[in-house]
Amino acid sequence: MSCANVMKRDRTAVINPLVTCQPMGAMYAVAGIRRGLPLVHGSQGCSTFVRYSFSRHFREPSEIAVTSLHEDAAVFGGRKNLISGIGNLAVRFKPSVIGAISTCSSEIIGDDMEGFIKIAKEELKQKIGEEKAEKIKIVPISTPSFVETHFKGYDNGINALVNNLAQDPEDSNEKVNIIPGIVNPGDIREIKHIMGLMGIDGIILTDISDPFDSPLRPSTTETRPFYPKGGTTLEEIEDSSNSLGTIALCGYAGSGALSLEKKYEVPAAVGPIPIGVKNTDNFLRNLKKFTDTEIPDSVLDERGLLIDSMADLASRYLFGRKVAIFGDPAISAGIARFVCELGMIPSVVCTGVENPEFVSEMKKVAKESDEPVDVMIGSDLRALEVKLEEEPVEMMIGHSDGRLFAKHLDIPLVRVGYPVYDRAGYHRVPIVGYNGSVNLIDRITNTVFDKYYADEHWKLQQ
Amino acid sequence: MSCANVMKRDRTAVINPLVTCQPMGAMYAVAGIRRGLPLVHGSQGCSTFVRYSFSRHFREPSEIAVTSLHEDAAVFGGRKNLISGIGNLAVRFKPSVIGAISTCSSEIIGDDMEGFIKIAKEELKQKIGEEKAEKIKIVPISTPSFVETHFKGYDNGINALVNNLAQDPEDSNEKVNIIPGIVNPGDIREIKHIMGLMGIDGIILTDISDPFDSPLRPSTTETRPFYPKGGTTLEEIEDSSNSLGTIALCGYAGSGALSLEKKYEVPAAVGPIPIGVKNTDNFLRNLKKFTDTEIPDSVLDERGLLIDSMADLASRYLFGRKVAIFGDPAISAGIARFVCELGMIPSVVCTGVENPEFVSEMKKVAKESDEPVDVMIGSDLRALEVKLEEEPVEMMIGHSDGRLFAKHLDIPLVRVGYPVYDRAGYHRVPIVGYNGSVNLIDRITNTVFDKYYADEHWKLQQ
Amino acid sequence: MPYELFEVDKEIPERKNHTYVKDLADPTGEIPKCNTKTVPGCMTERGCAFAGVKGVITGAVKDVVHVVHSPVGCTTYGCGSKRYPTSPDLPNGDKIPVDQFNLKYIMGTDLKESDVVFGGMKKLRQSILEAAKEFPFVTAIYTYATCTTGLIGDDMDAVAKELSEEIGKDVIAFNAPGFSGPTQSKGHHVGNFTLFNKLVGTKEPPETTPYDINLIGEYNIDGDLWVLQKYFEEIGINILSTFTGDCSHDEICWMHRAKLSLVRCQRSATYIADLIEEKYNIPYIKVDFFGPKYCAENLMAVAKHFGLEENAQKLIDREMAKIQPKLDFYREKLEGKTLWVFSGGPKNWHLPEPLKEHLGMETVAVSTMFEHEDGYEKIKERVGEGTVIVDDPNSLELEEIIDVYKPDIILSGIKEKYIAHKLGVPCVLIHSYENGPYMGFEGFLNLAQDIYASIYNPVWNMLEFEETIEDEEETSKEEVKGKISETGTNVPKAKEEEVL
Amino acid sequence: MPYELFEVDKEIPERKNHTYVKDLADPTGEIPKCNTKTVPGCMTERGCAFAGVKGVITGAVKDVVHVVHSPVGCTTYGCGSKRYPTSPDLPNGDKIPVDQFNLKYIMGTDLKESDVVFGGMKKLRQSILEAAKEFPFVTAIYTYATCTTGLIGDDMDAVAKELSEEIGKDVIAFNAPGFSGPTQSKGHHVGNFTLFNKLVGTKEPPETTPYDINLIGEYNIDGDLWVLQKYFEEIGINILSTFTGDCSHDEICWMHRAKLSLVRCQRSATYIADLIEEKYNIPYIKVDFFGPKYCAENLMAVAKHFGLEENAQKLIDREMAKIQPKLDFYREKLEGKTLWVFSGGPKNWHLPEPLKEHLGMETVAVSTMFEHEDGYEKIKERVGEGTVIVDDPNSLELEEIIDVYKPDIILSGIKEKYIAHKLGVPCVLIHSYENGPYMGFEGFLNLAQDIYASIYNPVWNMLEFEETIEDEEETSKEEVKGKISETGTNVPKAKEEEVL
Repeated sequence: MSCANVMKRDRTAVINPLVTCQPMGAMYAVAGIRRGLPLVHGSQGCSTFVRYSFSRHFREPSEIAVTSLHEDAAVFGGRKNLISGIGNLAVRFKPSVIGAISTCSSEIIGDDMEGFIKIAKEELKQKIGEEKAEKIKIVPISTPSFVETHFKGYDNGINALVNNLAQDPEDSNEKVNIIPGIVNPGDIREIKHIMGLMGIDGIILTDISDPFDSPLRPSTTETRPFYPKGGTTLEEIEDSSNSLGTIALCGYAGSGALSLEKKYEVPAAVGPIPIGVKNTDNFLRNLKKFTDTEIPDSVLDERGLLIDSMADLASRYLFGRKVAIFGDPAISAGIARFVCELGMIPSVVCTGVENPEFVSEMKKVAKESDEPVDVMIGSDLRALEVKLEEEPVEMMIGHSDGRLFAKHLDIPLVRVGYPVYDRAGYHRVPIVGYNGSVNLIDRITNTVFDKYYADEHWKLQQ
Repeated sequence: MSCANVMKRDRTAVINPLVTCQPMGAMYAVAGIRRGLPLVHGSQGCSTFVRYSFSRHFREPSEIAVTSLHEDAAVFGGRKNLISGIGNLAVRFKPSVIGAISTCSSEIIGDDMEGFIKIAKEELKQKIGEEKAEKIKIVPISTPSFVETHFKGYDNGINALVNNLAQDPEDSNEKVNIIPGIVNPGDIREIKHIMGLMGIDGIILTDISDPFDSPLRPSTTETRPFYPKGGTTLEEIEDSSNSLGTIALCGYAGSGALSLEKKYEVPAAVGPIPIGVKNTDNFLRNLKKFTDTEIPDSVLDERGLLIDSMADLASRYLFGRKVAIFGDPAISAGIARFVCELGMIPSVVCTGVENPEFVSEMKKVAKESDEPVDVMIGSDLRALEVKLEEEPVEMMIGHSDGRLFAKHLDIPLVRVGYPVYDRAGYHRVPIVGYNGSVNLIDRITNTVFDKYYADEHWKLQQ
Repeated sequence: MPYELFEVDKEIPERKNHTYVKDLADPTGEIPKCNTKTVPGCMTERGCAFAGVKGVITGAVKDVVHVVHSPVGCTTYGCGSKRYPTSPDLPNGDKIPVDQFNLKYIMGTDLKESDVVFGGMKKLRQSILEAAKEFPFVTAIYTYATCTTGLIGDDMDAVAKELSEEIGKDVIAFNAPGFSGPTQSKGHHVGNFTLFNKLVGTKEPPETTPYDINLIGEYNIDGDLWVLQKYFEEIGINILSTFTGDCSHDEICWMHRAKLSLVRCQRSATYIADLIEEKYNIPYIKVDFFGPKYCAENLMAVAKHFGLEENAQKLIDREMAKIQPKLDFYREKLEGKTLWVFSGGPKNWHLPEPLKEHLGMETVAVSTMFEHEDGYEKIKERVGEGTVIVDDPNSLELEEIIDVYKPDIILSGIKEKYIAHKLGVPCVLIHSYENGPYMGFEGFLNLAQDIYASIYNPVWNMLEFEETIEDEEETSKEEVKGKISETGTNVPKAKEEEVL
Repeated sequence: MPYELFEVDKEIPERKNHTYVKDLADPTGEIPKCNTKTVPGCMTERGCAFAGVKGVITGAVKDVVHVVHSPVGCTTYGCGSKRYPTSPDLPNGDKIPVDQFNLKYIMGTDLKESDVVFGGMKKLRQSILEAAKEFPFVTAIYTYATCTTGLIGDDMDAVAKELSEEIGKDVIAFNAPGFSGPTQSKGHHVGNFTLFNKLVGTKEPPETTPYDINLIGEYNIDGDLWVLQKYFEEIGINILSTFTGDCSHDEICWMHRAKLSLVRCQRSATYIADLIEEKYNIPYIKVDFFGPKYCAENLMAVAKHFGLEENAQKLIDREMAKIQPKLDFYREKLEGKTLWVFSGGPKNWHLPEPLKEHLGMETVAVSTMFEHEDGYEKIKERVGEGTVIVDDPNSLELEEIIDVYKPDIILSGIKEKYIAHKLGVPCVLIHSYENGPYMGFEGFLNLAQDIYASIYNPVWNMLEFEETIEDEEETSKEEVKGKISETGTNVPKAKEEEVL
């Protein structure tokens, strides 16, 4: 048993941030809706940078609209931009949901988004008739860029969707809501796979798995406008108030779950993300609690395959190796716990956020570690680099933005999470659930093989 | 369109073989039976080397019995050893099937395996009663080590099982038999996944997927004797004569399929292994032909994800790169065709066998290649090394036995097939089907990234 | 009727003026409306002014650290994602101690709510001081306004001026908040003027030659600059300063000492050439090195200026001979294929002619994110009859252009690439390239190779599952027969027959 | 009742004599029956004689090429899968041009049906010639009989002799076909005698010293030899020849020039020490370097032979001091843990005492694949009362031993490792090690570390899904409270509180 040394960045400036600003998270949330469109109320960079970032990570199109604020809006407000933006988008794209997402500009200008949206709705009714207009939901999402990070933006996005769209409860739908957090398509599919084996229907709030990983099949591709396959339907979000419970996989993404609990008595469970054995066990217990479903052998056999891999690989190749983990707080904490389960030491866990859920998760993890854990909060990649120059580790686990740091430090980088743009297919391979944890142990072990056994290759002969 | 230059090894001696002898293939075949036990009629090395080889590849136990032939048997024959071996094994292990596998020794000594087995069966009846004895099937498998290779041994094994165990046909079972060949657990699972999406039940002849990748769950593990989970049941093999058709995935493993066709009019389709788009399309057409089942959207969407990956990755990172492929003839030919589909050039394809199916498959592949393909048959790793020293390629694709050659040549090695013992989890990740092909393109592309973009990392920023 | 309204634009008829179909009979003035604000709610491909200055102009400078005065997002997005490689060499012979320093680090003031309320000047000051401390080897510090700081009105110039003195290094503020101007082009403009006003003429080069040039508007995308540099060196021309590919801060300071300026990207950097000509009487010529023909012509034009035609001719002849066989191969493969160029600006007029001239490809559509009138004039000149010219196309128009003009390939950016793929059309990245460099003689081969690999990617013939095919086995056996070499290269005939 | 029949063996009662439970009251002669043939149909863990000679004895020689006279299988399986690393250095100062040559290549005659019928001599001859041509830098060529060639009766010695002269290098035939003898031990025997008869005394070393030893039966598994070599060098003892770890062919030829032989693995290599003593009057001592105590005692014994006790004592004191803190740590973790050693042979008696002495571990079961009577006597001496000693246990017995003796860990081979895991018991590879070397002072720490890591692998506490657990959140919050450091090392208290 060991302790967590919590340390904050000791600089004013951020150098190579591990986070971005709120709007990105809200765009991510809205992108998971079937025919859902994010409309960023801000400058063009606010949509373009994010589209660019999504596209290079997923290698997929990412359709995000913007109200194109300019100097005139800075002076006179963005009312005209938002109202005409909504109108144009609604009429030309016929979406199910428009998520109107604020930015630093629109928040500073002080635009009354809710008021503007009402007007836009009225105008829309005039233009296309009440019935059609009613079908297009417009949800305001407040995501001031200068408050917290994109994780909060995601949380705000999901919360706004649930608060604006969930209907008054009717009969139970016997489903469980899942709020995935900013995870990958493969992760969401793995969660659905587990629920499928348990015979539980889920409502994913929201489901980017198909929209951000969709087949190339021109014969079935929806065009004019292009919409990717899949995503959570509006009806599902409306129905989320009738579910047996809500599980938010990531500690930072619980607001929607808590809203459903408070407003509609849908019980909530928030985090930890099911990475590794104990966290996935915990996830299953939550599913069981909400649905009163026994854990089937098929799931326990998948668990047994993970256990088998850990028995075969961990003590021999991984035990005692020091790891630095960085990036997403939920994923980092989950991986930190998993590496403890592997007998490794999460010497440094570094994230750009300061939220208390993360700190408390990391304290729990530290207790399970054999050696002290340095928990860097509100931190950045440069701080991590300086730290690792002084106290090297044998492996870094995090996203692609750490690649040049890992290269400089000559520490191998196991890529996980978002963004990973310098490798192929990572968005498709889950790291959650028992199967995802097997993938993770393989990725970690193979990195050790590649880096540390190259010269003593005979040690791998058996 | 290009041509295949077929070239044989120009040495008498073999240097670092790409194959092993027949018995290993038969052991592999028998290991895929639920409570099936291989009994090698030979020296202890004949079982021990193979157990060692299986264990280091799968990181799993591998239970193979041996009759322990020694000098006395060389002089007086192995009759006593085989009969008592069968007896001990049957009584102590209560197997469903014993596959009695010959070796060079027992073949040279001239043991009458079929005759001995009859006697052993009689003795067994005496010992445990007729009813119990009848439940234990004993199948003689002739696998002289000095004829062909382990691929033939696998083919002989499956053929012997089918010929000895399949019952006279009754009503159709509406199933499709699959003979996987020497592929990995992940590959068989992917085949079952595809058939599951199509709603087709399969009989896998035989199914090593669970036996060689089984959960660590002491509470459910069968002990005294230990048997791994899963495997094809005896009843399924008996029922294989009632199936709608048999697909042998690998060109070298068609004898069992042809026997079922000849004896019981179960139509057969042999190869090519479903790696890449066209070969998997072909596999689906075979399934469709046998079952009259439409290909569902779920499968076509998985196809679309493969197509999407190919569109996104191939022309930019892979096009025109030269590859050397070695190892299993079916897998090598399948991968060769796939790399052509990726716009790469399978400059050299090298295998230890000389079977005509492989040569004819490679001629077809060569036609689809932009440049000439050197097809090395009856060859070995040393010949490949010499070839690649003269005409380098950018990537090698094959199993772990090539690792030191790849290292010497400074050519990155993409590991596939059997054996892979210097990386973790490779037995679990499929390379067949559309999903397996996605894994393969990821593995290939990430190897290119790692090797060829390290110094120009900015090219991967988007 | 040179202007057309896309079907998808019937609800936003103002888009009609942005869409012009080239008609040889038209007067020159007829071009798409451009450099105006995007219709709100469009999926525009445009970025913001901050992206224009940091992403395009200053991000290529190798020895400065950038402090973005913003909430965390702009800093994150501002991190070196353009493909601007740099060498570590500085004009004074030193080396930067960090590999690709310009791509690796970014700093930001990480503004929070209280800063928005009380102002961010203190944080900016502190952050710049930290920048100087963290990276003591940098030559200068550049700092950037963003939407937030533009709106709260921080006086960045004052801070920059004060700290320049305190630190003893240039601290330069760039005032191009994201909302300024209709496109990133505004950022180019601000970048040019700021660098000129603050730097040019403030330092002297270690040495000069009679053959010194400024290479302006060349950012070394994927190594483009290094291709040109090699040519100029061979011809005998010395690049005194680049603006700004692989350049050092000091090079910009002594641009006034060149004998001639060349302007490569004429959209983003003619401004500074004009300013230098005006103030220092240094003439400039506009150059184009895309495609062998333009490359040869323009090298010759520059050489002529210095009386070095003979050297240039030698180089051109050699390089042309070197690339010709491959060029012939690609031409054979690509003749008659149609394309759509959707670039930031100038590549719309750089590319159609060489692709026609050398590869026989037909440009059926061109479009830009941020071109101005002068650029569209050039574009119009260089495309053929019937080519559609679209200013700032949005996603729906993109789909319609594909449907109507059916290009065999699209040259565009990453935001467009994957939707093109989904519609079954290959796409080559033209802002940052696939496998560049694309400039110069060998660069054009790279472009041709990428276009060839994309169009001939076998995947396009396998897009859909075919329920039935002709008996593959039979067909192939027949066809193969003639193709198989009768004897393998290394195998005696007897042996081979044994196997077949 | 020192002999016990396992429950799983009731159908093969002949196994009773192979299973002995140590009883201090027993006479010494009471040991398990051993070195006899395995009951057919058992899942024995034993290998064959070919594995014994090539896999154990000759595969470690660094500068010879091996030609296996067999169908393809034995050649494939014979390829360097033992962990016998080698350095490239040869006694004459040359270097082998291939990294780990002994692990990389294997050759075989690839016998086919017609060879079985007509004999394989021609192929053998041709293959050896090809070996000489393919690897011209090797010092010698070793060739091996296998079941097939043993049965068809090829006269390999004749071929070897003929080709030795033709090639001008030693060609040595090893006649240990797989079926010969009950275990791989037969192969060790053949290897010893063949190498002695054919090589020892045939060459002279470049130089000799008064401190020359043969280190016999040390194969450099995972670098074991290199650990010992360092010790001997420091003490002032010169290893003239090793048999056969990281050794060159020539070293074996001049083993007769040593002043003393040490026998490390006394199962596989005492034969040659005896032969050398007999013929050349070179005494030998049996040595044991597993565990600090044995290592110290045996280093001292060897040093004493040469009058170098002082050097040895210095080394021992230093090394013991170096490892003590870690040893204490592991002892604290491992005291009282029980183990089962299932080795090829000697590790059954090498390991129990040091594991008891230094780590406080209890050996509850030992077993070997191929030990002989002399070995079992030593084993019996060194294990405690009640320890079960099993000769050649098979898979079912393995399960029963786990059930009955409940070891906390098993030290065995890869064939046993994964079944142990399936039954929930950790297992450390002891033939080839996990993370060796295991010999000597620091090697014992490696072994302790691997045992520790295996027993304390957190996975063993998570084997089964728990339907309910105590409220994890609550518990942990409580527990954590006291553990969290009140102030992070790098952060002022105020800052941290802000976050909590």
